[in-house]
Amino acid sequence: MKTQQAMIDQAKSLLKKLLEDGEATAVFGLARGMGGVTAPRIFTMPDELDSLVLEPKWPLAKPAMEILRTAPGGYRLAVVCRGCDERALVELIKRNQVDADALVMVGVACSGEQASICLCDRPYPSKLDIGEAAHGVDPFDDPGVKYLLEGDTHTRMGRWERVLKRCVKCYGCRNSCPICVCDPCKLEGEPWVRRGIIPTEILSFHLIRAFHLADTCVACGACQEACPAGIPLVTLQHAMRRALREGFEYEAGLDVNEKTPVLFDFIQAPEKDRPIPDWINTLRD
Amino acid sequence: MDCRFVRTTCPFCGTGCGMLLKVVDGRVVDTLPDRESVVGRGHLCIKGWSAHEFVHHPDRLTHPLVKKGDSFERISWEEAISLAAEKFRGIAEQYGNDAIGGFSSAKCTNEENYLFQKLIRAGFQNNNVDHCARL
Amino acid sequence: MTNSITDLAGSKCIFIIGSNAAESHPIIMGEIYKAMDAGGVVIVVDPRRTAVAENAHIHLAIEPGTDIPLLAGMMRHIMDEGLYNAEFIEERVEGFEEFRKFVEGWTVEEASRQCGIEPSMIRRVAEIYAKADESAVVYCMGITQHVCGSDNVIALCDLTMLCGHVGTEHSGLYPLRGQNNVQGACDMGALPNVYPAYQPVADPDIRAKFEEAWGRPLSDKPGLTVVEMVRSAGSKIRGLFIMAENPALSEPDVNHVVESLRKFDFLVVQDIFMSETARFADLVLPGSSFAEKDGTFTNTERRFQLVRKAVDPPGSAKDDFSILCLLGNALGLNFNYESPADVMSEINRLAPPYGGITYDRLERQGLQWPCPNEEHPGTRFLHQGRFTRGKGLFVVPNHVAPKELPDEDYPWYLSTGRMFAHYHTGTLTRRAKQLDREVSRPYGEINSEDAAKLGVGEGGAIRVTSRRGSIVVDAKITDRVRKGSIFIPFHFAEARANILTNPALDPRSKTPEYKVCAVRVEKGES
Amino acid sequence: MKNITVFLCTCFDEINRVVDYERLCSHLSDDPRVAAVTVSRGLCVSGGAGEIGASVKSGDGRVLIAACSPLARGDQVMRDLERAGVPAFRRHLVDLREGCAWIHGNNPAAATEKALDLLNMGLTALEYKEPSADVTLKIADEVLVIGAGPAGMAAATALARCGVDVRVLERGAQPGGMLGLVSRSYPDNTDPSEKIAAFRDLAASDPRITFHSKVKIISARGYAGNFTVRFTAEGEELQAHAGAVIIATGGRVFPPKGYYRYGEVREVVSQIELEARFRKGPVKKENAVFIQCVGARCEERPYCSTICCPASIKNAMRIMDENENARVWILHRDIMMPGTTLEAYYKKAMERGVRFIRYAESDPPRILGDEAVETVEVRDDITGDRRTIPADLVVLSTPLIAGTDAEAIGDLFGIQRDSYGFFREIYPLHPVETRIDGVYICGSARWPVSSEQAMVQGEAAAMKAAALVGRQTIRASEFSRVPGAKFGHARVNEDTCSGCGNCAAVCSFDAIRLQRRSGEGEFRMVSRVIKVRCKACGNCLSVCPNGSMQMPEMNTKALYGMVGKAFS
Amino acid sequence: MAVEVSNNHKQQKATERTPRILVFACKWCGLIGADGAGRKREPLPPNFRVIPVECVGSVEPDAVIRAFADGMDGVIVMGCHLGGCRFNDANHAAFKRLELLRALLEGVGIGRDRLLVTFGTAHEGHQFTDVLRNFTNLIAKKESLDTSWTSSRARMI
Repeated sequence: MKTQQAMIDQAKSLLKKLLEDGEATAVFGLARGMGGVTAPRIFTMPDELDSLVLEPKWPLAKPAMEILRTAPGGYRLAVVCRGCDERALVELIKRNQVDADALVMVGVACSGEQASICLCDRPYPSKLDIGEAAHGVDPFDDPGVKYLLEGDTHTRMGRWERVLKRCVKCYGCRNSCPICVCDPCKLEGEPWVRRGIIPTEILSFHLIRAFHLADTCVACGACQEACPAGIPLVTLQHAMRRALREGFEYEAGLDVNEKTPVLFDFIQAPEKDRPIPDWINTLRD
Repeated sequence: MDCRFVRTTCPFCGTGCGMLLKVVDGRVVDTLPDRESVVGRGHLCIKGWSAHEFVHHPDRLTHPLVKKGDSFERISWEEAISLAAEKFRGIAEQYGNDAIGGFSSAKCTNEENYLFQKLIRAGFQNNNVDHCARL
Repeated sequence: MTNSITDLAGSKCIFIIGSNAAESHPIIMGEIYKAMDAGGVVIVVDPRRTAVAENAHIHLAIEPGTDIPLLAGMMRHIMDEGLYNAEFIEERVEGFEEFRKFVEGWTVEEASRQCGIEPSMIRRVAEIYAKADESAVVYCMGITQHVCGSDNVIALCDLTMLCGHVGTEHSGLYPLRGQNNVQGACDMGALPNVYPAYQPVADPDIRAKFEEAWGRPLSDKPGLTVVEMVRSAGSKIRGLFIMAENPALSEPDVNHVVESLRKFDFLVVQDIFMSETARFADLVLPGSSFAEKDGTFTNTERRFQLVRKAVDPPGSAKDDFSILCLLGNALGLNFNYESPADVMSEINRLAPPYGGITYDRLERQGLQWPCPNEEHPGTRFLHQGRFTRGKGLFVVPNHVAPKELPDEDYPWYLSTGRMFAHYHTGTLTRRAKQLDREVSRPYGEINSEDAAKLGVGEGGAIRVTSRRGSIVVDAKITDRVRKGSIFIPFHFAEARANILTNPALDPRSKTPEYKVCAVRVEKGES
Repeated sequence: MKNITVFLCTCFDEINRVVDYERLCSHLSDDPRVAAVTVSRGLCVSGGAGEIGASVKSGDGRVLIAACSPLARGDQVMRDLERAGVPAFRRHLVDLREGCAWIHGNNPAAATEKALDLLNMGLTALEYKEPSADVTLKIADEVLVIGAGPAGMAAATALARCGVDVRVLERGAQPGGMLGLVSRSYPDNTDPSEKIAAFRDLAASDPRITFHSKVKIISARGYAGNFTVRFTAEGEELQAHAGAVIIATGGRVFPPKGYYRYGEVREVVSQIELEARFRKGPVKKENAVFIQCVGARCEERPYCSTICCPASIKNAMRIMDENENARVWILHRDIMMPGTTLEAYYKKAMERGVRFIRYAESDPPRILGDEAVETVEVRDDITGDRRTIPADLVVLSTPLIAGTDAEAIGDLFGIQRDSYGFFREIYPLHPVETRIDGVYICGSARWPVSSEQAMVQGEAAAMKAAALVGRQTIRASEFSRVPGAKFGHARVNEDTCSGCGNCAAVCSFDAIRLQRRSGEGEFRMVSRVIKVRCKACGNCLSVCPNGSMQMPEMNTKALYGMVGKAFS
Repeated sequence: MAVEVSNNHKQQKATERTPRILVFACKWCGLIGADGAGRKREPLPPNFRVIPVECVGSVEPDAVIRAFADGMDGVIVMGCHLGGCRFNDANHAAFKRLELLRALLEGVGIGRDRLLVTFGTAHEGHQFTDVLRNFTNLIAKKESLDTSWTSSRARMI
């Protein structure tokens, strides 16, 4: 594995080149500031890049989108992207929230250990510029995920209730999710979710939020990391991502032109291999 | 476009979560949790996420105001400061030093609280300084 | 707080009394959840079934204002079963014998009669707290905002010392301070009886040190508190300078407060918005918000943390530091500080516990006082090995029933407090779009059966009247409030909960009794 | 506020036998939304709808009808109310008979409970219903016909004959399409070029028809009654403004590359090449072998184009005409000669001595010979024996497939294509209509058909287009996929729309466009609904993440209100 | 009074009321089934309510979630056969969406079979009663959903 420092130097040189020959107006990445504390930063001059770092994990997709949204015309932002950042930005490009040619993605691979923390099955971007791709982790091997997604429905419901009941309604999950761009958002009021009570209505708040990301969630874990109550929100998404993979052979964020099955290629005639459940035999399967 | 992130501490409850204020062209436009803060560790509550919204609110006071009848009029800083000093000194002379009091604030910084109690204690030789810790 | 926030995650038993942490301190609630995941037992004592109670293992819904009877009952059981930490008491605490007599004066059954919790549950909770190897006590305004508020805290200290749950990493007492720098304001001496670092005003050599440092003679007589100053407007106090406070909304019996504010000869208010209090001012000075100033806040775990200036204040407003410097110089004091860091260096000199707190050391993670010198790493938890006064002291708490209990004219309990979406008087949070969208109208939580009796539907108007005034709020029908009691948050200026509250004060701390007063609730005209 | 009047129909004491109407009336009278409650024995009979309408028309009065199922007399009462002037959003039907009384006869208490809930749901829906703004459109009076094959020509002539202006856009230089490739058409054996010539003269003479050749379409925008198509004809850029568009772009013969050594051995030709030879002159052959279903009725193209068998038989007899002792075989998997005339034609061919051999798909004939074809070896599927036939000409019959530019035309006009590339009709019972109103499809562009069938479909499409273009104006709500007026059309709340495009993607009628927001540097988009095309199926509002997309007649408040009140 | 909040899921037996079922029926197919059942006066348990919708496409997944939040035990969505929908392919879009929602319901423990998405044209009206009875029995066997999660009507937290 390349050492951390080697990766940082490689990133610095690559990004400096982008700035110098005008490929990008600014670079958005992580910087080590005063007192050795890292925070996201926008680098406009090549020498500012000396403070660039790649660790720890800091989801940059959403702030990058918001910067691009308020940027003047012709502004091109180079973003240091981990696998999940790139996939999130791909989904945002698909949803016309980010202008594809105002964005230059510089891919950075995650370490194997980071992959096991995030339970990420693809800890590297498709366009990998820095570092080598570590092999991913299947989220369904994790005991925590198994605990919440297996077993008979009744005990599983009890477990989810006990976990989701801890919600303090800080909206951190929605605020940090790169895909959530709506203002106002359905979670904020009637008739979707009852306002002003803690803990939130689990069945409406959490399920509506989870379902809105059904076919767009890239499992970057930003929601789970932003949740003060430590609720395993990504596990909810794993259930649906598995359904998408098995039912519709689709995974979010891999390719800008790949269409999500929920919105495209509807058919009139019954599909060859999957008979359409008519009224009765639906109950048998 | 000038855009930067400033690390600061949340102005609301006593937990003191670390947060980042996103400043674009001289305006605070967004709040993000500071993942490196030892308190909060990348988490914020509902109020924390909206900490930036009141900063540029149109209702913000922008000029010193003096009461004329039952409405306010703008005055300059020099007039305001001298008016305050002269009025307080007048009261102190007329009714004695103990007639002046001050409410400091749990919203202000330690340095401001220190100066405030020093102002009352050194300025008027009394200890009538308190803040709303009692509620 | 005796310990740090993250220590909570390791506690084996967390005894939460009078604190709705899930709504007032959500991030600290996160640590409590971690403790639960690690096998800790969480016990909640709160008349209301708050979100904390909903997630806790055991919820004791006691009668309002009966905390000391419950604690006395627990301590009696702990003594009877010999679960107290005799060795800790022997070595580190005084006054045990006299305290034992007080505890023997109580029985579990008597305690149960007064606080409404079955004796078996009192015994069970006492055992869990005592037997756990490291137990923490978390409390907030639910304990302190009573006429016997300070006695409640004393009872908690006695319980903690009795079981020796203090001075170790995951035990201790956790008062959750409500505001971002209320700890700092107290530390910096913004109190009538103490200089910075709680150095008493009455102590002559302390006073001499400050007189020498500030170059002005200082009074040795403790000053008046907020409530006393407001009450003596126009008599003892003629001139008042209010910085970033809104007593017109946050003080109890607010109608009287409003009249008093008119009686000052000269009132100066320094704030960032034209608050309800500022309207009565003779001079309003535009201050600056947290985003427009440099300085430090001290959070509830005694940690100094930096606040950095992000933008300039609007219009010609100045940051509060500069205003105070101008005023100081105008009064002939020498307030020529270049920056808040200067002030901090003066604080380092005059307040020993904060001696080592300098800006560059705060950069990374802040520092927890006491931190006497620049090499000191800060203190994570207090009272390790010995108490500040040497040996601890058992003090007998005397229980005083709430001043105003429900009667025929005012049959309901009223409790005021915080809710998750707004902060204190609402001057800041009600101007935030997201928070106003969450809750924008004043409301009162009443039990579903009471609502049915009143014939009020969800969101219907109800008129709440006390001896001091009357307001109309929306009814929020919920089973988490007990029958015959109503909870009203105090964030809404248009229906000030503090019009109703009883200005009875705790004799020592002068904290008003916000948590209990008697009101009448009728169906209001919408 | 109190503006709903409720009419409870007892259906001649059929419903209130089970449901306790007194309880319903008392419950309704103290409901804050209800102004008046009347019970009637038969709303559908006594012309009650008329007076109901009169009593409610003023102000924002709304009517809740509690009677029988819409399929019974419910809809009839609703239509009477419509005629009496009560618009759709101020009336609502609750089914108490089939939906409650008749299926819970054995449990009256529960039936009454359910009736109360159903009424409550109806009141909630009625309370929140809003009208979707109907719009009246002017219809341009010209019809655009794309493609001048048999279908296109038939459509153009039919339209011209009933006085409608037609503009025909033909990709090639001449009209005729695939018909032009054929030497003679079956079964009448006439020369199709006369038909083409006739059309050319008509186009030249009749002022209503304007014909453009060598056309390449650049763009197409607009909706029913208001299409704007920009195209180049003979290199010159033009713009047409049409009320309806008929797509008759036809199909294409499947080139038999890779089948039966075509292109590798001489004298193995496709049907089209044979037709070309006939046009040039007589074809003298001794032994001609026709092989049917080449590349047809297989995995990729599991369909029969119905024109290859008749064409092969026609050409077979033509070869025998030009050389009496010529022998002709037709190797087939099945002979498809539908209809009486073709059946007779088939018999005539047999009488003339055309030999038919059936081969199995799994064991197709093999072409032998290195330079040119010499013999064809085939296993007769019926007798089972293997035979070698001398052959100096092999003709391969291949199916019709979608036209080369079908995809482009489809995207231009927003019409869908099935998995074989042919344009898809909206609904089996509306064969020539597409999901876009005002755009019609006919001929082989829709499905492989013979030229005669293509003409029939051309005229059908022409009549549909004429019906639309014949009107001066039309209301958007008349473009309905259901009997009676449309349920409504979607409405976007533009300031909360985040421009994510979910609705535009999912809309089955291509009725939603994404437009860039105005304002400098603004990258985001906002969605716009084309009222004409929207059919109120509701897919868009189900995928809209923050509820900006609403169906006024069943908006969020109404739907969620009904869900909330279901078991109150 | 003290309440022991046991943290494993409260074992609440299915209360005596039969499970509450909400039926979203599309006017052009689903409703015809319901109407057919009515015409034949088939006795049916009264524990279901029918909401007629223009097309299955307008059944918002969030409305189904809201239904469960408001205390429903089961939801049936009845649309037209794929290929037979008057609104082109709107029913297939709904089918895919609700299939994904079933995956979420399965994940969170409510169970995939509490949401039944069926397709049947008008002439299959006689099956409406069978579907309803089978579905009710299936749901009745399961534990009641009346947990502390559900909102105002079931139990206010």
